[in-house]
Amino acid sequence: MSDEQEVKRERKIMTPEEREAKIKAAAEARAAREAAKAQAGDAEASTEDAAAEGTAAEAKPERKILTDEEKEAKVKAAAEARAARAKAKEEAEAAAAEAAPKEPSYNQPRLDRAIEILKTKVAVDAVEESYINENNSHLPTLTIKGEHWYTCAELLKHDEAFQCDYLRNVSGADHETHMEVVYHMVSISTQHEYCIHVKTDREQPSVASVTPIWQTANWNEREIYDLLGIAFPGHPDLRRIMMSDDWVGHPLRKDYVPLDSEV
Amino acid sequence: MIRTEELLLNVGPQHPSTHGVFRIVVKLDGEVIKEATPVMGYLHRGTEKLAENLNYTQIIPYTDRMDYVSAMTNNYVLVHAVEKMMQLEIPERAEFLRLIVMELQRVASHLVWWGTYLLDIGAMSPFLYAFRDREIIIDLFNELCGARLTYNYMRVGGVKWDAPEGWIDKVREFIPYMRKKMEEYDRLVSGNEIFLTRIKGVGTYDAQTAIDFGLSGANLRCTGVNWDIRKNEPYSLYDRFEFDVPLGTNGDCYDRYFIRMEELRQSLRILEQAIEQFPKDGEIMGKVPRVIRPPAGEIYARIESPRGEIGCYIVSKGKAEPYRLKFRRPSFVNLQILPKLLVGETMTNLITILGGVDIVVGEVDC
Amino acid sequence: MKGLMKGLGVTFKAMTSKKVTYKYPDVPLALPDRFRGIQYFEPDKCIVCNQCARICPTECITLTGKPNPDPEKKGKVIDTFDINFELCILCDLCTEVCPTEAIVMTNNFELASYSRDDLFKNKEWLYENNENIRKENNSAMTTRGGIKKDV
Amino acid sequence: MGTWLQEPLTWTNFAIFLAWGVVFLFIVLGFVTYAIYFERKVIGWMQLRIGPNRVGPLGLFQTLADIFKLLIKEDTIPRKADRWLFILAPVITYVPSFAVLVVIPYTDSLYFTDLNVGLLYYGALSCISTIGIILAGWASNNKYSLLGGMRSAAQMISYEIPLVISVVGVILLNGSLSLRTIVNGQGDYFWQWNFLPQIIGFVVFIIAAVSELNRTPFDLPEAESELVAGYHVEYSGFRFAFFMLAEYVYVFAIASLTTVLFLGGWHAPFPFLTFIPGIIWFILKFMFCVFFLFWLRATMPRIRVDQLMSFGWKVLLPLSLINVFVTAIYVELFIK
Repeated sequence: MSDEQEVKRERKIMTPEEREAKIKAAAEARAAREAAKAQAGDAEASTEDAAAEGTAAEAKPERKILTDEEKEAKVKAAAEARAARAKAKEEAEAAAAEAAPKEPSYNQPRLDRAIEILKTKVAVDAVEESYINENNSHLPTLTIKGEHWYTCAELLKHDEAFQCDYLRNVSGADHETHMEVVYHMVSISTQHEYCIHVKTDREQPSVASVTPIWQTANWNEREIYDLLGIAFPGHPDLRRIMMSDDWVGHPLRKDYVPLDSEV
Repeated sequence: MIRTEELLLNVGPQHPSTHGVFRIVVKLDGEVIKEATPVMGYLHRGTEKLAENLNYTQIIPYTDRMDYVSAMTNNYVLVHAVEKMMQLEIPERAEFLRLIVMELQRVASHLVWWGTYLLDIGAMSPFLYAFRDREIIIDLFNELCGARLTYNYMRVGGVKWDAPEGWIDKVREFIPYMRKKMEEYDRLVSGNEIFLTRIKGVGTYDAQTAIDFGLSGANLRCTGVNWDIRKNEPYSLYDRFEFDVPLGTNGDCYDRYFIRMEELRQSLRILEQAIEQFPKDGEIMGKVPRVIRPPAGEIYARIESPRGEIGCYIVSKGKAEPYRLKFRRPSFVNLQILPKLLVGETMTNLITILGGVDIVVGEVDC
Repeated sequence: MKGLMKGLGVTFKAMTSKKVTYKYPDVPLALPDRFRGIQYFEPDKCIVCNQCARICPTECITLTGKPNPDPEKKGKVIDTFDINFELCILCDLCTEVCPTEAIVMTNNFELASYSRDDLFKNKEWLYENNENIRKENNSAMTTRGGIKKDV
Repeated sequence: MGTWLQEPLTWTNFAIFLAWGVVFLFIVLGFVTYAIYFERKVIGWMQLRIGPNRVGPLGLFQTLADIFKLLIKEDTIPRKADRWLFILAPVITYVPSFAVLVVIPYTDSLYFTDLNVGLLYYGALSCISTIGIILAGWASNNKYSLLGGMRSAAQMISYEIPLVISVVGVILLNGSLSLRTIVNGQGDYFWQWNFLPQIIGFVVFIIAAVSELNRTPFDLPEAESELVAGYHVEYSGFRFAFFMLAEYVYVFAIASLTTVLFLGGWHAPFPFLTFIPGIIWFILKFMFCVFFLFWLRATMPRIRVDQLMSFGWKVLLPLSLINVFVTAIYVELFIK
């Protein structure tokens, strides 16, 4: 119950102390940035009215021909500014961290329990890693080993503790080192959400199909197969869905080379 | 010897009732469908691939073209995901404007659905009646952001344009007008016996099936599952307004029809309240860094579009471009149930059911 | 039967009600000021900052600059500026980023032609497209850092 | 005119017949042209549009332009089609539609022939058009056409029967199949016309007639949102025009027949209005019937095939039989 309330208050974010700390940190950062800017401005004061920072600075080099010294000075100034900015940012972050030691998320117990259940009921090494995705409404996110995925999926749907009967979304991603299939599921009755990652290697990507468990996965898996080339053993009808059947390659892979150079 | 043969019929890709380039290969025995296989991809533009090379502002116009009947909600789901990722605060006035345009969009989208559904069923006039009233909304949008269909209105952190003078009043006037027109619609169609016999008991499924297939929107609620993201996981300002979520009981085309008609009314109700609470002044753009670079990580944001749950899954590596962007398109997911529904139905019901699922092919193929 | 009669009543009444048809080609459409039509481009204002070309989601703008012919003045002036209207989606992003309002939207939208080549518009053509120019160009984006609109 | 028919056939008479035929053909073509125009106008108004208005003043030449377009279009015959049947189908559809018009009396004196089995002749001939439609559906070698053709066959057979039986009541009351006699049997006041005493027959007749015409809400054979265009998917140019022509000539025929059978033909609704010529009354009633068809088309959704069938067999046929039964009892008890 308390979980749900907290979910609803998602929009409201910080406690007053936190906010104060943040504002202070931001102010400091701003001051530091200003100083850096002023320095940079000095360096090029002779040539520019320094009307606009940012945009203009990036775009302006084309506008005039600089002498070598000027150029050098400018580069140096820019570098300094960047350094100052980075430092300010670091400081701000440090200040924020100091002011408010990070509290564990309200979904942490749920995540722990989920890991516990999966470990006892499936396998000790079923869960590779886990974390709470705080930006995403504190979504419990688990990475599950490929070989245990199907049993875990069954458990996620049918187990009393999960009851995730509604599979929201299946997406695939090519992380260049490995491939990944991401499942977002929710339980209609308890409104508990989970995000499951399943990693697979890039050479022979394959993840057990969950179409027998959730029908939703059917076309989504076909789409992932089509666009990323991940095979789903156990899928009833694994064909291309978006591209034509004779298409070569899987467009969403990072190493895909488009046939038509125009595109 | 009398021998019967199955007839293989391609419905589409160019067919008046597939609402775009969408194909269903049906095996017919007489007029009864034995097997149906949807074939899609004719409108696949690779939005997700294109997005990997564009920065977030540039992707917004592309989202307009996914579900071109309700571009505002698509705009919103993308900016909402990015905002959530960057933990941005959005000025209240901007959020109100977004909510108003989204609800207007829902009305417009349902009107298109209503008109085209009746066109599928064979009545021509409702289509033109619906477009007359949708035109008013389109004109409102045109006045607000300068486009009639592909608005490109929302930005990460706010909206592009503030409401022009008198715009809010025009929306206010529109609400009672639309209510009156709804009565006219009901007189013209909702009581028509031919229409009712055609949709009653057609394309029925139960709640369990609907959840299993991941249906959303009116397609899920027609089975009685109370699931509306505006209520269950309030985003934007929906928790501030009173509105009901209409539910069905039988899960047939009849329920879907009346749920959508009721949703229209509820949208008007939300609009009414939103107009009343609309802040007199304020910023329409929050404090946003010049280049939008969400922190490394991933996010799945979802909202209730007129067709159901539209979601946006972003993997960011801290760059200005998304590393991977995937849209959960409600039309695509909802359509999965079609082959199951069509078995044993006649050709005529194919059109009724397909229309009742309410797809937009631009979104199916993305 | 009652429902059918009611429906007949509605259509019968509609016979005399106001018609919604636009007399379009005969009477030009009245469009709101913000309408996004074909861009108007003013070469004198352009500072060749290349932002429009970079923000364009469809990469339909190509431009080149040349050094300012007036040796007194710094910077570059525009040499060529082309918009390919086969690609342009009139999304308004180019006018949004332009720091000097050199490129702005107009209310003109008629682009149909018999040849695709005609859709490739150059600087001169865009400069001549100077009717119905959008008045209100300061959108929310003006509040973002760096870009000043009151030039 | 009837007197000519009794005379021996000489060349002069033949020329006169031919001239009348040609004149009448042009009248009917003129009707079709402007019926299409008015249909588009009326439906346009009902749909908040203004309808055709570009060709000629008020768009009056729109249909002429359309006909001209159809005439100059390429005549395509699909390679895999059954060539001869494909060519024959529009002819078979059109000829009966024109032939049924001979038995319809417009006024007491203006008619072509007064067959004593006029009504039967009408029913028999109008069935032949169905064969044309089925042939068109089959010969096109197109699956949509085939479905349209089959639907048409089923629909025509199921609705021809109630259509004919529903007028049996009228025949019983008048004791004649001759349309002229039927009109003359209806009284001078409008409540003496057949549509009130025969109200069940009238309603069944109207529904069955709309169905016979293949018009909304019974336009299943060409259901454009399901079968694209049904039986005439593959037809273009003038062959297509023939199907359209047949449809509108049947509109002419059915509207006339309704007027004659149920609305008192050329009779004025009250005796004191008889100073207005009968032909005017006929045209007014006729136009009302035509307008009603357009009005239906602007309002109704399409009915489904199985519902259409069960409606025809389970509702209309029993109703028309009951009507015959009741009328027979009435005639037996009160009139004889």
